[in-house]
Amino acid sequence: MSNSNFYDDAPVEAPGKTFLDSTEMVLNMGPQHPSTHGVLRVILKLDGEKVLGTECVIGYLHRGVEKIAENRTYAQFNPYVDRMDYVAAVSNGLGYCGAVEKLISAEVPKRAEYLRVILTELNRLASHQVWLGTHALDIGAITPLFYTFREREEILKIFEKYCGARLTTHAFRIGGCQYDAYEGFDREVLAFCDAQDPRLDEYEELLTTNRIWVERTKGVGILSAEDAIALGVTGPVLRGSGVRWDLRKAQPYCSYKDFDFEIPIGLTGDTFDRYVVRIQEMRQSLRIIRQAVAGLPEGPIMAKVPKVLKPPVGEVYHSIEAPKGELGYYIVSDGSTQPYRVRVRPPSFVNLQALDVMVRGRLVADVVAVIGTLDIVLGEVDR
Amino acid sequence: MMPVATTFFFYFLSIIAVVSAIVVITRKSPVHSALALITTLLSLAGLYLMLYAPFVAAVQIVLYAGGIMVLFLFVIMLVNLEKAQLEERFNKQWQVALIAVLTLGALLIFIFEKGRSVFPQTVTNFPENTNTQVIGLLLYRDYLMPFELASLLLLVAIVGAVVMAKKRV
Amino acid sequence: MPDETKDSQSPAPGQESPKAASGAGSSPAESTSAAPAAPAPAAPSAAAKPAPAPAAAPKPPARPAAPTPQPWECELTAQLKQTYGSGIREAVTYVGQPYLVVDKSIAHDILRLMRDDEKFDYLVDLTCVHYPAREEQFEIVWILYSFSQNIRVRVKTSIKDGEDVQSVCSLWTTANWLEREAYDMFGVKFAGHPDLRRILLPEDWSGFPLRKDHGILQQDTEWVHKNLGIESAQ
Amino acid sequence: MRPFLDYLHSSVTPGEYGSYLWAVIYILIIFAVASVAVMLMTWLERKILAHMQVRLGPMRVGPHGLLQPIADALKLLTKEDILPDEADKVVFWFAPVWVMMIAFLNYVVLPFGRTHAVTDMNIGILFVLGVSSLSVLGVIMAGWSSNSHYPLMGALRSSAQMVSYEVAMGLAIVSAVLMTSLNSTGTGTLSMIGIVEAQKAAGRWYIFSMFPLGLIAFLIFAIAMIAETNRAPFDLPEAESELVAGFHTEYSGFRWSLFFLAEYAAMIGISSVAVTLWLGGYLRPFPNLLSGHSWDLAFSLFPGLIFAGMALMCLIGAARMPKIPQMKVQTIGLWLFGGVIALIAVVLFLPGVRERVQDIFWFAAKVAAFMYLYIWYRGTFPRYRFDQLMKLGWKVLLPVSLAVLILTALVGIRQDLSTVLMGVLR
Repeated sequence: MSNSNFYDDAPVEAPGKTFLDSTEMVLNMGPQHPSTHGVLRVILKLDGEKVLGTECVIGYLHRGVEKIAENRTYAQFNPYVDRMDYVAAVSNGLGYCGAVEKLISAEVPKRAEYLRVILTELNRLASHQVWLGTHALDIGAITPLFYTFREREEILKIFEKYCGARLTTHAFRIGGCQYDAYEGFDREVLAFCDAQDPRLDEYEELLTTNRIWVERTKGVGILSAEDAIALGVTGPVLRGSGVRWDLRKAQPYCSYKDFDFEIPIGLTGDTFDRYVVRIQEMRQSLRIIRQAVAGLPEGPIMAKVPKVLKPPVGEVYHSIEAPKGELGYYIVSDGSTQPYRVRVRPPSFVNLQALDVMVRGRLVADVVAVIGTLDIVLGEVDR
Repeated sequence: MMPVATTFFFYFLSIIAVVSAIVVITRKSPVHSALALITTLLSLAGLYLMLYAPFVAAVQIVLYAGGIMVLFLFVIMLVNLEKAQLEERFNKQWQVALIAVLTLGALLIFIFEKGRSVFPQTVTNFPENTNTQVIGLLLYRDYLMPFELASLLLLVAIVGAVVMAKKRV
Repeated sequence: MPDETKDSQSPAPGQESPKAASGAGSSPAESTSAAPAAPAPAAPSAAAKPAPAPAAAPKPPARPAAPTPQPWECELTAQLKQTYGSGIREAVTYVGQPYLVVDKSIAHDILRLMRDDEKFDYLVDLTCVHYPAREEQFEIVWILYSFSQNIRVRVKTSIKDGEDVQSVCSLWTTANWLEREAYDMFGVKFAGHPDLRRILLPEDWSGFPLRKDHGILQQDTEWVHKNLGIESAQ
Repeated sequence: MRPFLDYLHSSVTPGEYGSYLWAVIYILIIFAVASVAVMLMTWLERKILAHMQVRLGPMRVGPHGLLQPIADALKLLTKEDILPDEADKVVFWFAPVWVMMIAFLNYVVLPFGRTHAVTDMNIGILFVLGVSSLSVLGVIMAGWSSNSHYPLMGALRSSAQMVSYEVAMGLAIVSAVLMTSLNSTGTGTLSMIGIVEAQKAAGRWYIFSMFPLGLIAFLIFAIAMIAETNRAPFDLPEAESELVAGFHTEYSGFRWSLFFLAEYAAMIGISSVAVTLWLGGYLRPFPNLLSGHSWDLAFSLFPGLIFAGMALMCLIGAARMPKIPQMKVQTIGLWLFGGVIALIAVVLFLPGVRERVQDIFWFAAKVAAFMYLYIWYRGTFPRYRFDQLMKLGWKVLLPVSLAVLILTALVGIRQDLSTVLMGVLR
C-alpha cells in the first residue's frame, strides 16, 4: 500500500544540478484531503506547480468484500455489494443479481426487469448528481453542489419509499425484486422526471457556458481513445474519449433493448467532454425512465427461485453499465450454497489507473479536476 | 502642523534600522535575513517621512519592501537551501566583509570631517503637500531626457534578462 | 472469426440468454465434468475426464434445465487447436460465454494473438481462482473483449504455487493494477511486471488473503498478540 | 478641554485639526466598527450564499442566526492553539499579526466622510498602494513558517498573484489620479479626500468620466482587487479543494481568526478605495445636479428612513413569529434587535447627527454593494487555475490598463495637443 521507493527517491538531488536549481517537491495529497473523494492518497511529484508524476495509494477502505463472499451464501452476499459503490448501490445489486441469475438460469419476469431499469436509471441520475456537485466543488464552484443534492434527495426519497433504505438500498433479490412498486410510484417518478429536466438546464446554465468552467475543463486531462481502450477505462470516461460503447446497447441486459435512447460521446476526451457526456447521459436516463414507467407491465416480480440457492458447478461473468463504467461480476460456483469465488470488476479501480496519464505535465489544480472527472468512489476502488 | 517627538522618532527608527541590518547579516536562515531587511527598509521609509519626503517613503515601501523583497523571499523559498550549505557559504567571507566595512566607515567619517561645512546647520521646512508635485515636475520636465533614457536602459535589461533566462530552460 | 456470431452456442451480440446455451439434456456424468476448473493436466481434451473435484461433487441438479458446457467451435478455436495442439486444453462455452483453457507455456502467445490478430483490444479483467486441492493451484483468468466484434472471451491457465506467469502489461496497460491486485491477494507473481507491489493491502502485510488456506482467525490472533499483547480477541 | 470639544464644530479631519487625541478616538472607533462590520459580513456571506444555494444558512443562534458570528468568535477563541512542531515559531507567530496590522493600516487614510478620516495624507493613494503591497509579506511568512507543503504552495501562489495584480491595479489607480489633474490649475492630487472633492468639482464620478476609459480602469481595479484579497474566483492561495486551506492550513483557533478578520477587513478596505476613486466616495447621489437646501434635507433623511424600514421589518417579523415556547427567546431577540435599529433610526433623524452622518451612510452603502458582489462571485464562479490567472493578469489586464492610462493622458491634454498640432500645421 505505501510505497517506500517512490517517496525515498524524490528528495534526492539529481547530479549535475546547480545550487540554485529548484528541487522537486513531493506533495502528499490525501488520504485526508477535501477533494480526493474519500480516502484516496495521491503522491505528487512536483516541479513548482507542474506535476511530474503521480502515484496512487489505495486500499484504505479495503474490507475484503471478495473474501466475505466466499463465506456467505449467494443471497447473503447480496447486501454486501451495496457497500462497494455506495452512491450507486442499486447498480451494484443489479450486476450481482444478474450474474447469479445467469448462473442458475433464472428467468426474471418482465415487470421486475422494468422496475430494475427504473430504479437503476434513477440511481444513475443520483450518482451523476453526486459527481457533478463534487466535481464542480473541486473546480471551485460551490453552488451546483447544493442544487444537485437537492435533486438527489428526491431520488433517495423514492428509494426510501420503495425499499426503506436510502443509500445502501439492497433493492433487488436474486430472481427479481422483493417489493412491487408502491402506490403512486409511477406518478412520483414521472413527477421527478418532469422536475428534473429544467434543473438540468439550470446546471448547464451555471456551468456549460461559464467561461471559467470552460477554461478549467477544456483541454484538461485529455485521454485519447487509444489510451482509453488500452487502459481499460469504461463508462463516461471512455465515451468522453469518443468511443461509442455502452453495455446497455452493446450487450443489452435487463430489457434495455426495449428502450429507445442514445449514447452521447465526446470528441477530444478532455474533462469538459466527460462533463457534457454525463450531463447528456442524465437526460437519456430520464428518457429511459419515462419509457419504462409508461410500459411497466403487469405480472409477477419474482422468478421461481429455490429458497436455498445451489447453482450448478460452473462459472459466469456478467457485467452491466454502472454509472462509473463496466461493473462486472465473475462468479465461480462449486455447486455448494456459497460461491467458490466472486470477483468484482470495479469500474472505479480501473478508471483510476488513468489518472497518471491524464495529469502528467499539468498543474496541481488539474489533478483535482481530473480526480473529479474520473468519478471514483473509494468504496469500490478498495472493495 | 508641528511634528512631535522628532528626536525620539529619529533615534527610534535609526536604532531599528541598524539593529535589523545587523540581524540581516547574522541570521543563518535566509528568510529571517530577508524579513530583517524588510524591517530596515520600512524604518528607512519612516526616516524619509520625517524628512518631509512622503513620496520617496511611499515609493520605498511599494518598490523595495513590497516588490523586490517579495521576489527575494519567493526565490529563497523556492530554492530551499540545505542548512549545511548555508553555513559553509556564510562563514568564509567575514574577513573580506570586515575590511569592506572598515573602509566604508573610514570613508564616511573622512567625508563628514572634510565636508562639514557642506551640511546645513538648520532644518529647512519644505511645504509638505507640494513634495510629490515637485518631484513630478523635476522628473517629467527638467530631467525628462535622463529619465526616459534610464527607462529605456531598464527595458533593455528586462528583455536581456528574459532572453538569458529562456536559454537555460 | 466472422462466423462466430452464427454459431448457436456462442453469444450472439447482446443475447447471452442462458436458454440459448443450455444443452439438450444433462446427465450426472456430464454435469460432473462441468467442474469450474480445468481438468487435470493429463487430459487436455475438453470433454471427458472428471475434474479432481475441488469441492464435494455436486448432486445431480434438481431441475432439468441446468446448463452444461458445450464445445466452442469456430474458426478461431479450430485454428488455435491446429497451431497449438494439446496446448489448448479446452474451448468451451458455458451459459453462452466462451472460454479457453490453455497451457501455461502458451498463455502469453495466445493472449498476444488474441489482441493483435483477433482485435481483443480491451482487457476487461484479470483475476485468479485458488484451488488448493489441485496440483496447479492457481487459475489465472483473463477476460477479454473485442469492441469490433462485441464478443467477450475468457482465457484461463493454471499454474503451480510459486510459479510465475508472464505479465500482459505490455499488451494492455490496464493489466498493471489488475496484476498487482492478483499478486496482492493470491501471491501470484507476474514475470515482467514493471512494478509488482501490493496495491490494496499495506506493504508489510503477510500472507495472501484470498487464498483458500489463508487463516483469517489465525492472522487476527497473531495481530492482537503482537500489537495489543493479549492472547485472542475472539 | 476646549480645543478637544471645539473639534466637533470644525469641518476637517482630526489629522488636519492636529488633535492626536481625536485621531486616537477615530482609530478606535474605526477599528471597532470595522470589526463589527467584518462579523456582520461573515453572517451576511453565509446567509446570502445560503439563499443563493436554496438553503437557509445559520438559523439557530439568535433570530435568523444573527448571533452566529459571536458564537463563531467564541468558538475560535476557545479552540486549542496548535503550533506545529517544525514551524518557525517567531515568524509563525508574527504572520497573522502582520496580516491583521496591514489590513487595518489602510483604514487610516480612508475617507468615510468629508471630515471622517483619521487623517488626510497628501500621498493617501500611494500609502494605500504601499500598504497593500506589504500585505503579501504576511502571507509569505505564514506559508513559509508553517514548514508544510500546502501552505508553502499557497504562499508561492499568493505572492505571485498579488505581485502580478498589483501592477495592473497601480496603473488603474494612476489613470484615476490623472483625472484629478483635469482642472483649471492642472495639478492633481494623491489625497483620498482630494480625489473625492475633485470628483465633486468635476461634476461626475470618475467611473463615468472620459467614457469608457474611467469604466475600464474601474473594471480593471475591480478585478485586481478580488485577486489582491484572494477571493473567489481568484482564491487560489487558499483553494480548499486543492491546497486544503492554502497558506493558513496549519493555523487554528485565534491565529486563524486573525487571518479571517484580516481577509474581510482587507476586502472592506480595498472596496472603500474603489469607491473613493471611482464611485464618488462619500458623495451622495447627484450632489451638483440636485443641490440646494431642500434636496440636501431630503437626502440626509435617507439613512434614517432606511433604518426605520429595517426596524419595521424586524418588528413585523417578530410579531409574526409563531407563538410557541420554543420560539420565545427568538421572538424576544428579534423585538430587541428591531428596537435597537429603530433607536438608531431615531438618532439618525436628529438634525446634528443627520448632517454629519449622511456622508458615512452613502460611503457604507457603496461599499456594501461591493461586498455583495464579492459574495455573489463566490456563489457563481468556479476557480481559475494558476496559469490562467497569470495569463489574465499579465496578458489582459496589464496591457489594457496601460492603454487606458495612455489614452487618459492623451484625452487629458487634448487641448494642448491640438494647439501644438495646429501650430505645427501652420
